Amino acid sequence: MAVEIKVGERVAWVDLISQDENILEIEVDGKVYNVDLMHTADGTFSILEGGRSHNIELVPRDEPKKYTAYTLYQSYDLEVIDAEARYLMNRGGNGFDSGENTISSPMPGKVVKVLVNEGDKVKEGETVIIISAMKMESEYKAPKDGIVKKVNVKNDDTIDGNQILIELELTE
Amino acid sequence: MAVEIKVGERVAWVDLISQDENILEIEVDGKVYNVDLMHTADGTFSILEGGRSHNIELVPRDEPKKYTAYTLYQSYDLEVIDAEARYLMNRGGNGFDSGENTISSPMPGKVVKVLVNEGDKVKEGETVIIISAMKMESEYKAPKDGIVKKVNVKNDDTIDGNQILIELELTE
Amino acid sequence: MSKIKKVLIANRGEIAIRIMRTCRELDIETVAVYSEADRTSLHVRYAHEAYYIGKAPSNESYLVIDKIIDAAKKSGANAIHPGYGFLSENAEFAERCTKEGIIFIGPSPEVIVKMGDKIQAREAMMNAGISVVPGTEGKISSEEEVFKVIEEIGLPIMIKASAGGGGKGMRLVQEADEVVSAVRAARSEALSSFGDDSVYIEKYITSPHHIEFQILADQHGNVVHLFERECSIQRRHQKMIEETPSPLMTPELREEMGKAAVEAARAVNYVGAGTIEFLVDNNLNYYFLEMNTRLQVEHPITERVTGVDLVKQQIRVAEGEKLSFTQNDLSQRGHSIECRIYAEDPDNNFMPSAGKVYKISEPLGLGVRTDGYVYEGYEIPIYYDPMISKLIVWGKSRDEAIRRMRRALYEYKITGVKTSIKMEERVMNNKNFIEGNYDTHFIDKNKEQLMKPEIDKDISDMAIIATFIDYLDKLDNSKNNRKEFSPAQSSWKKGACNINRF
Amino acid sequence: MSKIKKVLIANRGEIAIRIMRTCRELDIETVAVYSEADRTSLHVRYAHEAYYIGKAPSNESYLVIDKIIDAAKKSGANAIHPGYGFLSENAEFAERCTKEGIIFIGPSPEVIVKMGDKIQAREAMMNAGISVVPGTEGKISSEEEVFKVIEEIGLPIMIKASAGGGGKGMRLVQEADEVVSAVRAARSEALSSFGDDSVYIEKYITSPHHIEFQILADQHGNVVHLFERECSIQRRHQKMIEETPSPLMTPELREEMGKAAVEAARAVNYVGAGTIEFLVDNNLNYYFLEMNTRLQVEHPITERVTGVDLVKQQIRVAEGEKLSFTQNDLSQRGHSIECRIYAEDPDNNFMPSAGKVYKISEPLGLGVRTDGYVYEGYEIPIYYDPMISKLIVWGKSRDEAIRRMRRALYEYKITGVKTSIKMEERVMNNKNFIEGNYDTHFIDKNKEQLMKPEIDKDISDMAIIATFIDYLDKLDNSKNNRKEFSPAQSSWKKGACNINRF
Repeated sequence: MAVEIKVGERVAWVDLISQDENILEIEVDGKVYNVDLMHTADGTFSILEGGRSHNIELVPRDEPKKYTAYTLYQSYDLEVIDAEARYLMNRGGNGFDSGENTISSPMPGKVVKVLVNEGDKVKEGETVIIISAMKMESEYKAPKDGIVKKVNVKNDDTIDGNQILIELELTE
Repeated sequence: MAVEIKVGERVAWVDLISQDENILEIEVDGKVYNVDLMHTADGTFSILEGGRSHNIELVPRDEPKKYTAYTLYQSYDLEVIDAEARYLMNRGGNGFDSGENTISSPMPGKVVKVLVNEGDKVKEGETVIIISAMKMESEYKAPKDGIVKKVNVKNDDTIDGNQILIELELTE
Repeated sequence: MSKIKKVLIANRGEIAIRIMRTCRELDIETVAVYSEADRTSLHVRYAHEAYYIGKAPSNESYLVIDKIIDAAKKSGANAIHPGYGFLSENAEFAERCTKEGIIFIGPSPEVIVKMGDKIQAREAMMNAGISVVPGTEGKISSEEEVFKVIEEIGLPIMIKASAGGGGKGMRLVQEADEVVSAVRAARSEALSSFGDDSVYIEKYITSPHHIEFQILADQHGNVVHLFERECSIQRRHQKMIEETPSPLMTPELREEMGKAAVEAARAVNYVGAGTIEFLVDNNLNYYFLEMNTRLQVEHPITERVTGVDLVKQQIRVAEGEKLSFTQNDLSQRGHSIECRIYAEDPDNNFMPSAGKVYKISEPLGLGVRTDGYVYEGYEIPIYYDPMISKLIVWGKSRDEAIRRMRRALYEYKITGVKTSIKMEERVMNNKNFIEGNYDTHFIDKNKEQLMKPEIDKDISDMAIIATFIDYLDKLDNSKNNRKEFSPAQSSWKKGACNINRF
Repeated sequence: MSKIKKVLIANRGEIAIRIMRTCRELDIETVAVYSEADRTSLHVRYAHEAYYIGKAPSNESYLVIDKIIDAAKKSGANAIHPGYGFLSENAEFAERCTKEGIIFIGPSPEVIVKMGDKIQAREAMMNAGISVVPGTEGKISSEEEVFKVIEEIGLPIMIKASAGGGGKGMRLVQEADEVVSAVRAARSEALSSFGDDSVYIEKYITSPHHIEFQILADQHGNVVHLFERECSIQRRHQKMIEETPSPLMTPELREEMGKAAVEAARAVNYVGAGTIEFLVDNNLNYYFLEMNTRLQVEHPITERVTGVDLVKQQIRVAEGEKLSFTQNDLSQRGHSIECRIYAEDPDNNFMPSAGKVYKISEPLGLGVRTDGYVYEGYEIPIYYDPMISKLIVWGKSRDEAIRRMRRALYEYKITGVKTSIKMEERVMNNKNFIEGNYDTHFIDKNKEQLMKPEIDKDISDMAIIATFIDYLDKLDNSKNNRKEFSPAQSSWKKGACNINRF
């Protein structure tokens, strides 16, 4: 069964050609690999390919079919795009936030100061809220010109990661 | 619900009196403990009792209701004796090996040499089989006088842990 | 002389565990305190005793003097070690300990007050004949004063908050017409950050090196220094990588600065472990910057080259013992480097990255030490510092130490959160760093090479294969109609449910 | 001089990883070989490349010269490091490497042959003027000869196999009437163990200390020693705990024995890292015992006090480089102790304990090094040595090192298999050990104190509580009718199914 897998900007086409226990023949973007792949008890994929020893640790991200892969040299964000994922994407935006009309924090923290009120006009790049996490304050700015539609938090609120803090109505 | 728990030669009577989230009131052999008990993400029981900080790691053994508990100072073998266990014990020997008429190896290894044949008379303390594991040879001896009833392995066999190697018929 | 028998550590994280380790070696019992966010933290589990002291925010727990004193009394601890941060440089806390008959492992409240105020500290050093960065001798009271100073010392200058720290209330002035707005901005930031709008002026050193000297002083007037630490690799005005000896140092300068550091400590009757921070310019002029009246984060590199356990010395000094060695007994052997491991994203402006730690592989073997506190499955709290570990290596030479650090960073894996590990590996491969050619602007100046490299196609193919197999495996698990791969090891451990089948 | 670019490590376990660590620091690529039992072993994962060489038993894999040479050729490795054990003292292997144009990181085949035969080695040392344990100068050919020797050197004597090692083919004779049966028994055991029934006789030293000297020699005739290691704490004739400096040693004796060790190496034109083992009696008489022509298990304690990376030196010497230091450049700083962590049960006659490792907590922090290879969930194979890790500590003094070892052993937890950790902690608390008052009979003589202590009632109550809660939790899980405890951390990690609910 072939699927596409996205790594950064690249979308690779992958297929399993054959399998004999832990010896796999796999095609990636037309290149055929013969790999000896074991998932060790401490959760690492040990892959031997042409004698080379690779260690890859996969950490699932919050959304299904999304992973971060840690090799010993670098980390990669990967996403499996199968029929289901393509269907959802084609339906358009459903559950996928464009990010242009909301301000959210990527990590849990605390609201230091909300700088705008509902109904305020804001300019692209204007700081609308200050969030503190791990002893560091970060300023969050409006992504585009617009009007503040909703403010979901107030000063000193504790917030979760990826929570929508402020919603905008964009002005063209 | 009260049960008995065996630690070495001691059999302790245990009961849960009350619980408020991770704060427990537990009675052990008539002594009442108020403990703050958390099972941390790396699998350790962290118990705070009267300010003292205890760390206990429970490793389940092969048989159900049997554990080895590792504290930072020592390890203990424990066994829960509940109604079911008592019932099985009272039925007598069922599934419980007295150990007196069998020879088994506590760990995996390889048979170096079987020194007896079926029908042979053996004396208590006589070496009947030699097992090798981790570069070391161990001699296993007859626990009592008897006649060899069955030899389940032959030279060079690979054996599992707790496998019965030789069975005896004891002579009174 | 009062023997210390039980120590309360008024701190958390790696430094709490670091201190407890030495206490265990000295057969001293340890008492942990913990906030609501830290019930399952490792320092609670490592200690002999542990007491709850309040809600997660530090001003409701680790900064509340009453609660800490209460815990000390409840446990019968006869000494308190403050670690670094939190109450470690709080004179009121030190005073309170003394009043309650508890030994405070640190200097006297008077010294903490004096060295905590930058202007007072500057004056004390000038009186002791130690050079300070040219500038105003006290806080400035008018803009005219600023222009007068500029006439004397020239531009650029730095405006600094008197009560400041951590880069707050600081403004760089390159041109004369920026003075007025810069002073106002610095004052207002100082007021809101520290409740005090006093500012002063220093000459701005264009290519500054941050070099500090470790000091040890007993209650009997003996003071030694344990050589320097080079701390110029910084991001966001916070240290990131430290090493000793400093590649900038000469034996003559070391002796001179070491003597100055000892003089500085003597000038304020210092007792305990402390650090004199200097700025050094490219012409090897050095200026007193500030004194830290506590243990430093980076103390392990000094321990490694001198062989002295600094926490042990702090305890012995607090008990009233004399130092067991003189300056002549001390020497630096080999080279030591520390990389601070932060839970943050170096490729996104060093933004902190809290969350759950998935898996840790510690670097081990020859010449490697780690001081950390997080464990697998641990949720890093958002309330405290993002530093989760320190990696310290030693080598016979600087070259060997850099190679060893590279190897250790290669072995060090912490997944689940973003960390500074890979970026620090790039520092160890940076030509300027390898040549010892760097100042506090290193990260800015070498931005390009320190950024995340391009994706390697062959390795990413392997990541794609692993992802694909995990995906197929989960798919089949839910369909339950495909022959399983034979497991390498049985599946009692991680993900006993379904992720461990290959 | 031929630069080493890629090294095949003809070994497994901790020593393979130890060697690879230094190779990484030197930018040398590493090649692992593995048997069927080792596909998921850490040395396979640590290496740049890995090749399969056969079934699990070592005589079908790690001992098969052809397969290892094949892997070296396939990978293009231009050098082989044999580690210790397996083929490390196999002259045929060393010779074959040379023939195939692969650098063997070790001495010449001739030296391996000479020092591998105890009688030849003894003769070589006597010719070099180094004292050996009094006894026969070669193998004995008749019982009369034995009685003649006894007349000269007195009883007790030890009968030893010429090809022996590991305690096999050895018999102690205390009384004259035991001679005949002892010689026969030793001969027959020697024949079945080594295929050679030659035996020889040595005087038996009643309170012997096993002290060895580390040697380094280059290809240009430079030889240095790196001081002694005290290895008298043994069980089943195998070392368990080593330290340096030896508590028995005096500066004069050190100098004398060091010189003898260098002479011994010179006498056989030794090249590389090697070890001269001596027996020392209570009167500080020392006798040559044997020479090991390879890296020793306990080499890290020497690395720690001298600051020299011995594997790096082996590689540089094999490349043809001159030693970069002389005897005068070397010194011992502080004190280092190693505890070998065996998967075995010290309370049951040190019976090996294979099986699955459940969880590992590594000791970390100041002055601690571990060299191990097992990881959580790893199934320790039954085919190889039960040593799973080495814990090495350093302290400024012997007292500090012992205290640190105690602390590190306290922190070290390996569950799922039985280990020697707790027993070694008891050694660190043993009065005789602390006083440095021990010989090779230490474990026998101190049996009582080293045995598992009585169960502590208060702590065992806590173990009972944990067990009880786990039992209740599982019970309720199966009944599914009880309110869950609030989890400390969510349950994605260990035992995601049901064991992680508290």
